[in-house]
Amino acid sequence: MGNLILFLILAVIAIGSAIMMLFSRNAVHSALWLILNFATIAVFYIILNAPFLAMVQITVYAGAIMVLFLFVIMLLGTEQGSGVLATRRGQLWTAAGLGLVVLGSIGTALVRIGGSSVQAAAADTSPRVLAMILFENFTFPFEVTGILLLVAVVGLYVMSKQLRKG
Amino acid sequence: MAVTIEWYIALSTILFTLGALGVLLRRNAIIIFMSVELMLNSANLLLVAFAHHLGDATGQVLVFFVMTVAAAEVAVGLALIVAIFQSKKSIDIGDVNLLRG
Amino acid sequence: MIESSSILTVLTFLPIFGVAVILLLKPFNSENDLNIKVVANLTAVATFILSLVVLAMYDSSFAGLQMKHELNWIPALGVKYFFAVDGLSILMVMLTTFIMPLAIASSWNAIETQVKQYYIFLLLLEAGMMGVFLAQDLFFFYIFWEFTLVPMYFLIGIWGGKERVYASIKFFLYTMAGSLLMLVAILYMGLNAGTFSVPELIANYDLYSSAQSWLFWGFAVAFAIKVPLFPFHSWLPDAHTQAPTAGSIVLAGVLLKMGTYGFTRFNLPLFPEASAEAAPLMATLAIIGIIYGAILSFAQTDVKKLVAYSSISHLGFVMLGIFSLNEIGIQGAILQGVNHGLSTGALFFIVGIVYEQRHTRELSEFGGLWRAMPMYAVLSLVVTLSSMGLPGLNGFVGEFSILLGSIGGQTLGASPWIYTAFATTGVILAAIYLLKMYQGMFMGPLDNPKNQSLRDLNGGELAIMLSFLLFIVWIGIAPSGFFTMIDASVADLVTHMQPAIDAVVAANGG
Amino acid sequence: MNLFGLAPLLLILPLIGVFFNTVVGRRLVAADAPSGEKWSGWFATAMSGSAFIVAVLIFFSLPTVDYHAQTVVLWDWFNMPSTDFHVQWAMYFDTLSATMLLVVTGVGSLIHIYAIGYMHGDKDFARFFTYLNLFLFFMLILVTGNSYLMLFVGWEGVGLCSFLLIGFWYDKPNGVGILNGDAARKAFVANRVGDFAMIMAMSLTFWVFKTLEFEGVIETALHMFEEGGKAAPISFGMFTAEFQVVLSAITVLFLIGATGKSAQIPLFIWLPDAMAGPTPVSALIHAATMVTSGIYLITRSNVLFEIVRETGFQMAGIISVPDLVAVVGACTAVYAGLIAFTQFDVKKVLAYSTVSQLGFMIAAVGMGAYVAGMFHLITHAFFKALLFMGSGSIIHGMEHGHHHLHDHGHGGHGDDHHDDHHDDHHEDDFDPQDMRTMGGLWKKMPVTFGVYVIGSLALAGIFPFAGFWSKDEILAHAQVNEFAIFSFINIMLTIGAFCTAFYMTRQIKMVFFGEPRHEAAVHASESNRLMTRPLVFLAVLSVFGGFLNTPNFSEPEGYGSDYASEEKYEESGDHSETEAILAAGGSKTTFTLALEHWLEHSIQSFELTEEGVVHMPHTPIVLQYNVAVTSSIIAIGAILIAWFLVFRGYPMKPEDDDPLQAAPVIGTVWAFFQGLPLDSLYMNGWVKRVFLPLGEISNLIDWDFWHNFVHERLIRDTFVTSADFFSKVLDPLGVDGAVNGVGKSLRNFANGLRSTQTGNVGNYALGLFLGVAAVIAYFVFAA
Repeated sequence: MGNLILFLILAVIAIGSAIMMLFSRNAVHSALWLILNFATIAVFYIILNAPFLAMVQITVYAGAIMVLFLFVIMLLGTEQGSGVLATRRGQLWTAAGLGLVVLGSIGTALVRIGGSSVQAAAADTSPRVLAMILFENFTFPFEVTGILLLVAVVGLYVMSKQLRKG
Repeated sequence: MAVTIEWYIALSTILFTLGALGVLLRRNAIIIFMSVELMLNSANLLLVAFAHHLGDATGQVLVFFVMTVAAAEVAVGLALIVAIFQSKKSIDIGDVNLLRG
Repeated sequence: MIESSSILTVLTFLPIFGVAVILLLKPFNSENDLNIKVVANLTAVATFILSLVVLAMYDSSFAGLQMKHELNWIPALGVKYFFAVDGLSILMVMLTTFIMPLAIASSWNAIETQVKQYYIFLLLLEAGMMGVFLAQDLFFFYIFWEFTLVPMYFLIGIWGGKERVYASIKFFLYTMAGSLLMLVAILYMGLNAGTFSVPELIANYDLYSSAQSWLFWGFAVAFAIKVPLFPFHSWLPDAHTQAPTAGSIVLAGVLLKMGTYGFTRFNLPLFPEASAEAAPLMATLAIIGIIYGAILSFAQTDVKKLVAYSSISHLGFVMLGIFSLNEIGIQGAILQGVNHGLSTGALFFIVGIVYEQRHTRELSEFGGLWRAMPMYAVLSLVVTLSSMGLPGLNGFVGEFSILLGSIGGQTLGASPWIYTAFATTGVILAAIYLLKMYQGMFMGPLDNPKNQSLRDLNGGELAIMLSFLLFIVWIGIAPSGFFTMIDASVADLVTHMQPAIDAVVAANGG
Repeated sequence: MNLFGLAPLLLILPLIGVFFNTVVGRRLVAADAPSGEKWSGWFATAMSGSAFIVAVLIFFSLPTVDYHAQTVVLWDWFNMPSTDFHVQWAMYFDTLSATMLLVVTGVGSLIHIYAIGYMHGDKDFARFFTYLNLFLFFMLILVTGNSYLMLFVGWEGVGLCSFLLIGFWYDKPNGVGILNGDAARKAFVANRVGDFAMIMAMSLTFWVFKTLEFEGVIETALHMFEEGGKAAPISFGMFTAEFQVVLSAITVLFLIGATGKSAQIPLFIWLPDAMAGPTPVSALIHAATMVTSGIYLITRSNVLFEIVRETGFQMAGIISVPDLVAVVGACTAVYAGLIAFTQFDVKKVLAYSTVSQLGFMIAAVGMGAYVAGMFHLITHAFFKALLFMGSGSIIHGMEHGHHHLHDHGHGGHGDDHHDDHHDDHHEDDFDPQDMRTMGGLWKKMPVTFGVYVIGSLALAGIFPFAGFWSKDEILAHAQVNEFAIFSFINIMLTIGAFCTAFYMTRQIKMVFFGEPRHEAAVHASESNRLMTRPLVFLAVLSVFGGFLNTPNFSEPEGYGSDYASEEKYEESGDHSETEAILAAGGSKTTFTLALEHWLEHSIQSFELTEEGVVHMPHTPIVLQYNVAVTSSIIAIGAILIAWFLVFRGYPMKPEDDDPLQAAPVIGTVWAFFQGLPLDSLYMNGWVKRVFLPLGEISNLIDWDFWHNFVHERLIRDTFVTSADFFSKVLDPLGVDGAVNGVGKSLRNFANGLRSTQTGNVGNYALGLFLGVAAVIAYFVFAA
């Protein structure tokens, strides 16, 4: 029962921070709310027996990526922007309707299934095991991902040259 | 009452929908990007939850790939935004409509 | 001898590799596209060096095909991927790889627009020509044969003179029309015999011999247009006068030789009887070409057109040599093909040099250039003399062998010397029109003020000229090495044809 | 002493000279004319002189190998292993080629020295010597080649040099340069006509004898003749003919070749124009060496000609080839001799004289008197070179005098000095070569005068000058033979000899005697020593050259025959005795018939008997006193008539007619010869009336009819017209209507679609999300 309470509290924080990110006019605020959301998800990871991922979540997402966002926001000086309501009406209502359709569909599905699923035995998720899986079963995707990063780097380099020229 | 996988599916769905709404409703390109990150995170959460549910660490490994792609995407995306800002002096996506037919 | 070797494949496709490199290149300095030129030149030179390797591997005592690279390509039709070389083609291959670097180098300053495409087309052309000379499967050959049209079409059509579009379309349609007849003949033979491979077709002579006189003409028209044999020469003056200098060099130097090569490679061995029967007619056309081309050449006032018409005359000699159907004549014809490539190629280059500076080719605009450009004048004199057939230079070697062969012509009737006599008048006529050109350009007073500021050859032009001259003199004074290369194969060809020739001679009461 | 290993030097040395002057000499002259000219000229001369020394060494090496012909192989030229066609670059030395070598290099070297003086001040000085050395190179190939093909290399090569040298002053102003170029071209093309015959002859020779080497051809020819006789069948390919017919064809083709190179009827037209070249060239190429190569060719092929004579085959049933050769030579001798005394240009007189003398030589070889022909060739080389160089000296002196009138400081010969001054009123048309402007020069130019007279006497055939002996030998040969054709030739040549003495007297009288008829002649002065020394040297040779082959003044003891009756020799049947005597005579130190004995190692004489071919030694010549006396009387008579009767009235003014022109009958003949169109037949007649229109007609046929009409009008326009019909009539009504309908509706539809593309990212994302929602809803509710 304690677990459920913890889950609910965290879920409320996660959903709340997401909503705040969505509705903040100030982009910096949005970013900060998102960091909170990521941190909450990191806690979920710990609960879900994934401590290593939790650490990565904090360092990479909450740390590196979000800092990058903030940095760009500051650089461009575009903190103040239009809010959600600046969107065209048709767009707003269609989006909201579609959101409800998705939520409704998944909710219906969950209700239909009922809470009958059985929890499997906990797996060993130490970094060593993760590394074994990563490098034994996913060697090629790993390499491809490396190339992807390389391409991103080269692309950024070219773009930055263009930016300097332009 | 134990926290079963269904709860996590529900939470993940809500976060995903919120992220999607952010993409659809905001006009600030940076916030749209943040919303995309939120959607990716909801997917990650679900992956980890299923890994826990099935007792198989492979799901956690997939999260690594998602994170990598996300990082690359953010890097390129933000660079694009900077580039757009330089030419348009705005990051409002309403101002970028070169594809208009 | 190496039985199976992929060196010929590499040789053929090396220029394509150069094309790929050029495609990937982004000009570092877009003003003169230096890197593109460098890559194109290096590719051509590398091809030449590789062809020297082929030459070193070539066994001149062996008469048959060597360095074969033979693979099944379309087994259902009996089409093969089949490269090989022998005495009939080795000199043509060497000529191609030798002329191309010179042609490419000669464009260094001449081409200013669309440089990248220009060099790509030249290199594609080289690959196509190599394929023509090396392919030993009719189907495979035909693909290369047609392929060469495309780059040449663009070379004339984009970088040519005022009437370039007209000339390029005419060139394309004219040669294409002839080729289609050949295609029909090729398909007939291939489908009847179940193979397109030339050696296998020769072995299965019976399967198509009943139609050989038709087949002979199917091939002959295609090749005669390419040569060009009178009266199929009408495309040549247009194409030559409109083509850029490098295009003219390649056109005269190599492309025309594809026609004469075709006769020796396909017509003679595949249809020996039809060839022996057609010899008097072909020789007559050749002689008309010799005299007619020479007279026309004399009537021209445009230097480039003059040289273009002289090609008709010179190629007439080659055709006469081939249809003398004996060893001396055919060897002379093959070597004369090379000689014409060198001499006329060099003449077009010479015309190109003054054209670049004066933008005119009218003979009356020149005169007394010797005073202004002495080095150019002297080297041009040697080239002109070579074209004229001065003994000691290459032109004479081929011409004399051909005339010698023609007087012993096997199926030229009871008085073969009549052919020789008429052909020999071409020697006199050559002196008349070439000296007219030389006198008009270089002698007389230097009184046109525009000519007084002309510059003499620069280093690059001198190097190209000297490369031409090296072989012009070499073949002139020591051709025996060149003859040795082709001797065995030609002797083999004549031996192969001898029964057919004897039959035709007997039928005509010889 | 066997020095044949040195032979390649003969070719290498002149080539070194060529390269030196093209690369270095040119720059030296451009940098500093006086010293550069010395370097350039003397270097070339040194090369020529060294070649002469090599020639002398080879000359003296021949006795050490018992006069056997020596071949020095350089490398393979043509070689087709599967055929018999194999020709080498090889040099062939026998007494004949050694003789030619000496003449070419010896006279050549003297002319080199002379040219240093003559060409002084010319801006193309080095180019001139390049050409001279190049000429020497090719001429040496010509005389040393071991096969017809190699001879042909030299043959064409000297033609090329002749072209280059005639056109040497190609850029003289006032159209002179263009005329020079035309003359050069004419020479080359006329030679090419001869070369046409040479190529045909060589092709036939190869197929008949399967070789082109002199030795092989001669051996095979004798062998075939011995085996099969005159009707031996020759066949190759589908061709068959009798031996005598083929051989006649070959020899007549050689004759045509020789008429081109040696300027005989009908191809002599180029030689007078060739005088456009600098005078040393006229002396070297157009008098002494190149033009004699036709005689060399026939002498070299003497066995073929003699076999034809033996077969007695008459071409078209009229005349045999050797007789034709003799007739052509004799006719040319008279014809050119007659033209020579209508000329006013000092060099043109000599040019026609050369043609005439070449006619003598050709007539000699045609009669089978090869040695006599060669003898005349050698002496002619001496005195005609002398005369040409003398005329050069006269022209030089006249130009000098002419300059003296205008600028007193400047001397020396330039290529166009007199043209520099053509703004000077009355001097516009001054021609330093016109004899009518000369007169009284003997006082001004004593050395030139002296040597010129010696040369003229030698040419006229006055005892004891060189020409007397050589011409006499030819005339003797013509006289002592009894065939009708020989009588004809005898008469013709005698007339020719008369003409020779006549026109030379006229020239000397006009040039050297009387009063000067022009200011330039008054101020003329003697040329420098570089020019006169070689003249003196040649004068000495012209005086004593005749002793090369002085005949015996009486019959050698024990020799029961004279030249007139070869038949007796044959009939006597006892050859051993005479052969022994001859052999003794050949090796004995005697100055009589030195050339005859020398050349008999190369020129074979033979007879077909029942035992086969018998080689026969040459019969020695005993001086034919009647011939000698007759010809002397004719020559002296001609001189006297010219001097005292016809040209008594000289000096004349430039505008005057020649006395002969005014004479009643002779005047007509004069007018005929002077106005004869043959001279300008080539440029004005053949080219303008035949070749140019032919070219234009062909152009009309090819371009206007074949190219423009058939290809453009018929084929292309038909295509274009039908295409127009399709595109303008058929297509809009039928096919196009349907196609356009489809096109229009498509366009409207597309316009509708277009509005959906807003360019707004949000809208696109919405579409995306719509799809996601639809998929999810589908799986949850429908699946």
